[in-house]
Amino acid sequence: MSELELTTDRTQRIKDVLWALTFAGLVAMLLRFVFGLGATTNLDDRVPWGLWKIFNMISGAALATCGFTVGFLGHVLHLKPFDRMVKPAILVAFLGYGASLFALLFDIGLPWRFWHPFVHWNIHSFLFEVFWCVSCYFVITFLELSPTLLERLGLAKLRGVLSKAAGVFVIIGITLSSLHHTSLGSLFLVTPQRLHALWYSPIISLLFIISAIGGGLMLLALIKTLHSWWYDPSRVFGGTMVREGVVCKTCGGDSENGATPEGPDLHVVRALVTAGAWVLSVYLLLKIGDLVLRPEARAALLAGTWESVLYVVELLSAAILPVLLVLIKPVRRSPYALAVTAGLAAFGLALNRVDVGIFGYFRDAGELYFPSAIEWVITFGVLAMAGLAFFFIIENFSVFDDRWKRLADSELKFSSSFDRLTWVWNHRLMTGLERASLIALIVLPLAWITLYPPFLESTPPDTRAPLAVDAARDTLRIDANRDGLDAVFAHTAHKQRLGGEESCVNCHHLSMPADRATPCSECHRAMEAETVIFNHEQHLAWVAEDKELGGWIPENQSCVECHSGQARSAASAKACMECHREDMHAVDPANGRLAQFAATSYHSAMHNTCIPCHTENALTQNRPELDRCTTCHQFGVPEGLEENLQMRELVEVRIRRQ
Amino acid sequence: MAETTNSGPAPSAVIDLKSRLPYHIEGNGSEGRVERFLDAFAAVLEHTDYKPLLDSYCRTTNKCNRCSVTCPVYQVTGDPRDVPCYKTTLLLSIYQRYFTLGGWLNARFTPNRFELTEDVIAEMAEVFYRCTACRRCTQECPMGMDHGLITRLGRYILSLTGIAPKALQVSVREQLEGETHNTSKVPATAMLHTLEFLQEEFSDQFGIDLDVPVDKKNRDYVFFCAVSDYLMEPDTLLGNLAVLHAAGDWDRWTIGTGNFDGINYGLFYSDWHLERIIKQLVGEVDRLGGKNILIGECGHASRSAHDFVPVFGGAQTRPVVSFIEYTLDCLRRGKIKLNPDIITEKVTYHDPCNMSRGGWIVNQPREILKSFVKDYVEMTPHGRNNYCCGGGGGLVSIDEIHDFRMKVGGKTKADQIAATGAQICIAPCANCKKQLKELVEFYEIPCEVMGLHDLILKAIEIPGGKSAEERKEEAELYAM
Amino acid sequence: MQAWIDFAMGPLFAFSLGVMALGLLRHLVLQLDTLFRRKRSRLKYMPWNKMLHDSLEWALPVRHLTSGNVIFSNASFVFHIGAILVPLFYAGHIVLWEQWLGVKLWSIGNGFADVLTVITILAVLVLLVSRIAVPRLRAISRNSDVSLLVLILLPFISGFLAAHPAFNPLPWQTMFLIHLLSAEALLILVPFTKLSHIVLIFFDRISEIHWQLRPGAGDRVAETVLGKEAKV
Amino acid sequence: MIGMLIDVTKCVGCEKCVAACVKANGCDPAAADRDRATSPDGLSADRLTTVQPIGWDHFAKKACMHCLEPSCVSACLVGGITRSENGAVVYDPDKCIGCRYCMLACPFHVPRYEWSAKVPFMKKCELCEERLADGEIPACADACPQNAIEFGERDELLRLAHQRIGENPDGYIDHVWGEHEFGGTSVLYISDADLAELGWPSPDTESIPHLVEPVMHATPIVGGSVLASVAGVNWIVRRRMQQMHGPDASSNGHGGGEQ
Repeated sequence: MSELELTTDRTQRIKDVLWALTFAGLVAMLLRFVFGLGATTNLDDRVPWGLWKIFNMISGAALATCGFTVGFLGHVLHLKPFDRMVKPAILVAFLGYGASLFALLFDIGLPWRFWHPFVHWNIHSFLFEVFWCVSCYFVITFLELSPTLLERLGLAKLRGVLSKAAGVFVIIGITLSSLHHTSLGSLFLVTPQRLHALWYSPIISLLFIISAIGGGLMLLALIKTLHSWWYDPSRVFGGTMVREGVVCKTCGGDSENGATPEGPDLHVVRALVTAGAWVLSVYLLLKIGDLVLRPEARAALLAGTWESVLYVVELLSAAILPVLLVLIKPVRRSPYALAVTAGLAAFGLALNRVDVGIFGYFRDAGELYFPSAIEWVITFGVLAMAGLAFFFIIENFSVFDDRWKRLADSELKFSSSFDRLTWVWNHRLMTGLERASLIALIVLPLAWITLYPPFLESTPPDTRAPLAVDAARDTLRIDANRDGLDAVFAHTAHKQRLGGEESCVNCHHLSMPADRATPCSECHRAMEAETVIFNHEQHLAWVAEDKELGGWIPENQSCVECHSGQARSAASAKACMECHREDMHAVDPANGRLAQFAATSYHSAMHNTCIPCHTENALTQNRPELDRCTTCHQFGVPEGLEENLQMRELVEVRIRRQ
Repeated sequence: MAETTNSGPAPSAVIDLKSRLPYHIEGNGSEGRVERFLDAFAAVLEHTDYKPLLDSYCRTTNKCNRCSVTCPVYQVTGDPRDVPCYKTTLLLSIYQRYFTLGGWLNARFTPNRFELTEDVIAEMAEVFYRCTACRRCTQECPMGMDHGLITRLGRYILSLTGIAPKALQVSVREQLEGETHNTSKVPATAMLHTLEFLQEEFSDQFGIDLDVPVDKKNRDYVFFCAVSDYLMEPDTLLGNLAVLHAAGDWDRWTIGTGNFDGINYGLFYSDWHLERIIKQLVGEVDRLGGKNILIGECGHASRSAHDFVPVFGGAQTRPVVSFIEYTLDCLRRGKIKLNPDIITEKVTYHDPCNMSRGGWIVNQPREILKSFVKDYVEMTPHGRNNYCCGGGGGLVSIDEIHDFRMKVGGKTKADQIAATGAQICIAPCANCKKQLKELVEFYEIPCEVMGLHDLILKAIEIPGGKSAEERKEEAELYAM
Repeated sequence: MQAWIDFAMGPLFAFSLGVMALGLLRHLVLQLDTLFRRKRSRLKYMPWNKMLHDSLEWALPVRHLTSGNVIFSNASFVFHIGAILVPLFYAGHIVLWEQWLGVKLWSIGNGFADVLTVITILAVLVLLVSRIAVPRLRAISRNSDVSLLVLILLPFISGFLAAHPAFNPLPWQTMFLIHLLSAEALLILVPFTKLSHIVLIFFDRISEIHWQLRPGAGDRVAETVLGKEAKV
Repeated sequence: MIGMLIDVTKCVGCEKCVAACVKANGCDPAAADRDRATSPDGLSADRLTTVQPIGWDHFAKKACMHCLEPSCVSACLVGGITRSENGAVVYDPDKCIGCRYCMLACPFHVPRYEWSAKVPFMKKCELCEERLADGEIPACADACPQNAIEFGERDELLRLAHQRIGENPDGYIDHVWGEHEFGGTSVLYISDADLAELGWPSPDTESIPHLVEPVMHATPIVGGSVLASVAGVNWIVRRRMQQMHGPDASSNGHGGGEQ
């Protein structure tokens, strides 16, 4: 199988996954704008910054630093293995920053005003400096990338000018990058009390830029290995990968003892990983220095909380392990080990950013923030789009290699390759529009029904029935929304004051059949939302039983009792009062028909019943405290006093004290 | 004629061709035939535009069996294998199993019901060559599926696998790679002799000496007819010459010696051959600088030229005129005179499928016939819904299936002709004439099959030549 | 049970409607892609009037209904009237289209809808029986043809019984749930089975386009299969 | 320089100030009720001030502290939050892009966001600007029945606070919250219960802009030096390459792709 066929199969499955994520991302993006931030994300007043800002933007930018680091090594210093990686590095930087900025559009509340910082300045703010540097650097990477793109799109003159100015772009790029990576770190300087002591250090800017440089190089090494794995394994994996289908066991190995020869590009990957490891060793020293100099950090580390565990894991994978691994000779020889080291370092760097941005604030926010489904889908949707753009550009422009040239002029002799297991023709089974549209057909509806917020609304927990303080039930404590701030209700006192037995109906206006004292929480089940109390299924049975209907299945006959016409809907149903004349009392006499389907929220049920009477009596019997909220709502009645009946007097004592 | 499925001869009586495949030549032996078939199918899907067609047909086959009602072959045999939809399903299920995602899923997850094997290919080879691709079933299909096209695609893939009728394969090889460049290996000199003989015959009958313009440059018409006409149908050619002479267009046409064969067997079973033959034909016209292509009396020659010269002709595309259209034009302009009281017998007209199915040549011949024939009768059904003579799609040149053509292919047409009771049956197509003559002989129907221009020859009045009356008496004298 | 009904009427219905709509849209896009990308240059050589004539002939298929297997054809014609009108214009469904698609359709009377449903059920039964009983149809029918007919029968019967609880042998909820689930299964299957002829039939009617072969294709195929110097 | 003095001993937690603030700012009272239970300290986009209980019988009103050197002002990248000349920290919705950095920067967790709105803005107490403009005192001070909230000049209020502590030493803790914390705030508290529970830091904590801005002002220097050094290195390397390989190597051609 020629090299071209061998590789096209590998990327097909990955592109399918990326297409699926992109379509799901598109649905999530639509829902984000239709329903706004509150309904679609788990962000709230305690956790203002979440997944998009911290993971996509900050760790995304940190991982995409290879643009300026390799630019410096390859373009300014002209070091041998790096100058070949300048173009791929710039592509990764461009796509990385592009994905980050695009994800930001969904995070900020007013995305159509993204350009405001260009016009309204605040030179004291780090975010202002980050905004300017990141946007300018994104433009610079585009300018650096455009010569590769223009190669195929004509405009040779413009291409000439741009490639001549490449040197200048690299230098400006390096300055802008070093600026914004430092200030990305110092963004978090502004929260001394809130960020966890482990991560809040005065040299956070320095830590950010050094770790970013190291992580960026590692990520580029990983991408180079993956590209070779997808498109041309022999370049990095050498002979180990493919020898007539037999995969040799020794991974790499020295060419002296007859093992398979090294891949020609392995030294590039090795150079990248080693350079990254050097930088990360500096980062490690800085981290240790930071621990030594700051006693509260050391205390927090030794406190053994889950933050310190996170800190150790992050330090291990970002700094300690990669540096140690690179020191071992066989690791530097084997492409697999290098890839694992690079992966580990990149993961460590991303984890560090997430630690600082999200986990560091958990203790201060007092709540655990976990991103909502739509946040995850948009995050990975944006990364998938960047991935698809990555595949498109490297397959159609000469970034890693001029594959597209070889593909175009080599009249690829069509080989009818059949998938051995199922004996199905998989060379061109489905490509392009046909394949992508099939993925869209399955993913779009699935994403819609799993992410559509109204479908996900969890029903609020039912309200709690009032607690009787004593056996005779003459004082009740009502804590419907279970927040501990309960209200005291003198049950018997009210009964006597409002006229004995007949007054019960004022509150128990709609009891269950054959029950005179149904508690309010029986129907007003939700604190804020209306509750549909009409139970259709039950009514089928009750009506059939009540009217002794005959027929095969009596329940089926009872439809006619309530619904007149054929189109059975709420509109064509009989009013409740027509059957429940004796055991129901219309609360608002204005419209005789009781609003029978839905009970108002518990909150408004209570307030509409008690407050009118209270405010009116407050005036007539000039007891001003009647219409005050604190008359019913006491805060945190001490536990001990709960059974003690003098509780009411204590409250009044306090008021009279002034 | 009610088209209920009549009780044709019991299927067993019909010749079971599966055991007799010898008329299919084998390119490179029979082993690995399944792989070669799938490779050929994959190559076709790769380089041509059949994939979208097969995709949509896979989905919309409704299996409502309406097409069997109108298929002349199924009418006779009643054999389920002859239902057009069954034939299409054979190829579609191969496509669905081996070339679609559904097939891939089936192969992995279900004990798949369909597997391509040797005898499936053998059955396809037999079934595809029992059908004349007359496309009568397409009009009956509610989904509008073109079974003729699928049959042709099936034959194309079989031919790539090495299975094609020997007769067709040999004649196409001669036409494309032989030195005579025509299907019957008629060298140019032999063609010129025939023309001399025709000139003598013409002067005997009319007393006018003609000189057939051969290889003349920049003429309006370049004449192509089925090369078998030169051998077997002199009267038709005489009729053509008579019309051309009478119309006074003698210096507006020519015959090319480089390639004078309009036959295109590629239309029946191979896109590749179809394209190369069309290119050869158009090349000849370009060589002679002709402005139009004039096709003689041949069904598939006129259709393949009319439909496919624009497709494959490229820059050399020329407008295609059928001789019948030309004759009607001359008649309407009064350039030729036809004596209405020469023909006394009852005449009927058979529509060759390739000309009439597309609605191209349906009313023209009828208008000509009605102008000089007193007793004209129509077959039912006729015109665009006509029945196939049974010899179409190249079957007529395969002699091994003569019995099949007689007992099955042509039986419905034979009943039709017998039903009209006509003495003369006009069939302006070389293949139809050969098939109908065999049919008439096989069923002893008292009817004479001839071309349209044979009749015109009898009735044409050429000023300065003998009148139609005199020629008629001479002919009767000569016949006694 | 009520929770199941709410789920079936909510997310599941949105999903199946989405799959059907997107599936048919995909077929449309792929066919148009073939017409206007691969075959754009050949469009002017198409015999449009002949194709239009054949298609219109099928709009009022008098000739086709009086010839061939008459019962099957007529049953199929009658079935299509009911199968298209009832689901779209029945009073109960109008609410659905309003809620999901925001479009207000005119609704047919309930009595008329009942009659139409019964006729459709009978027509489907005729189709089912003839597919099994008539040898000619039996030989050619695939399993999917028969099972699809059964699947189409389900929503019609369950819908009718749900609307008339008096005749309903099962409790109302169960019957309504059957109606919902079978209809949604049908919707999901539309793009993957022969039901996609809703969209594809228009493109099959113009399959003459596929006679416009691709110049030069023959040589490339021959070269691929038979090798560089392929001989006839 | 205006300010507000809140006397915790006087506050009875009747939340009339909250009702007045909701009315003055045109927020939705039902939403305010709902947020009272859901939001941890009672503040939300519809409830710009709240009453927090300390222990079971002490209450303290909480809203924006209007710091003298506000960290939200130095944090907002578009300058959407500014400190007006009379000392109130004011928010300009036309500039805001919704990045919510101010919510992170405020040490008192005060700024709130309209999460459920399609066009969301940041919401916080702005000392009733319109009321101040036409000469009235802020709504909450006006509505307090126990006049636990006094509004006036900050230094004059400071003097009053110290005087009250002096008059009744055992009734108050001898400390005015807000005098020095985070560089001083306009809203001052005197109380007989320790306010550390509500998140007040020790008095000597520095103001955040004071802590952070020097690092920010170092940016131009860092940028300039990096630019200069890299340009220098580039020039040196190019000159060295020129000597070694002759003129052609001078063009810093691209690294070029693989082949």
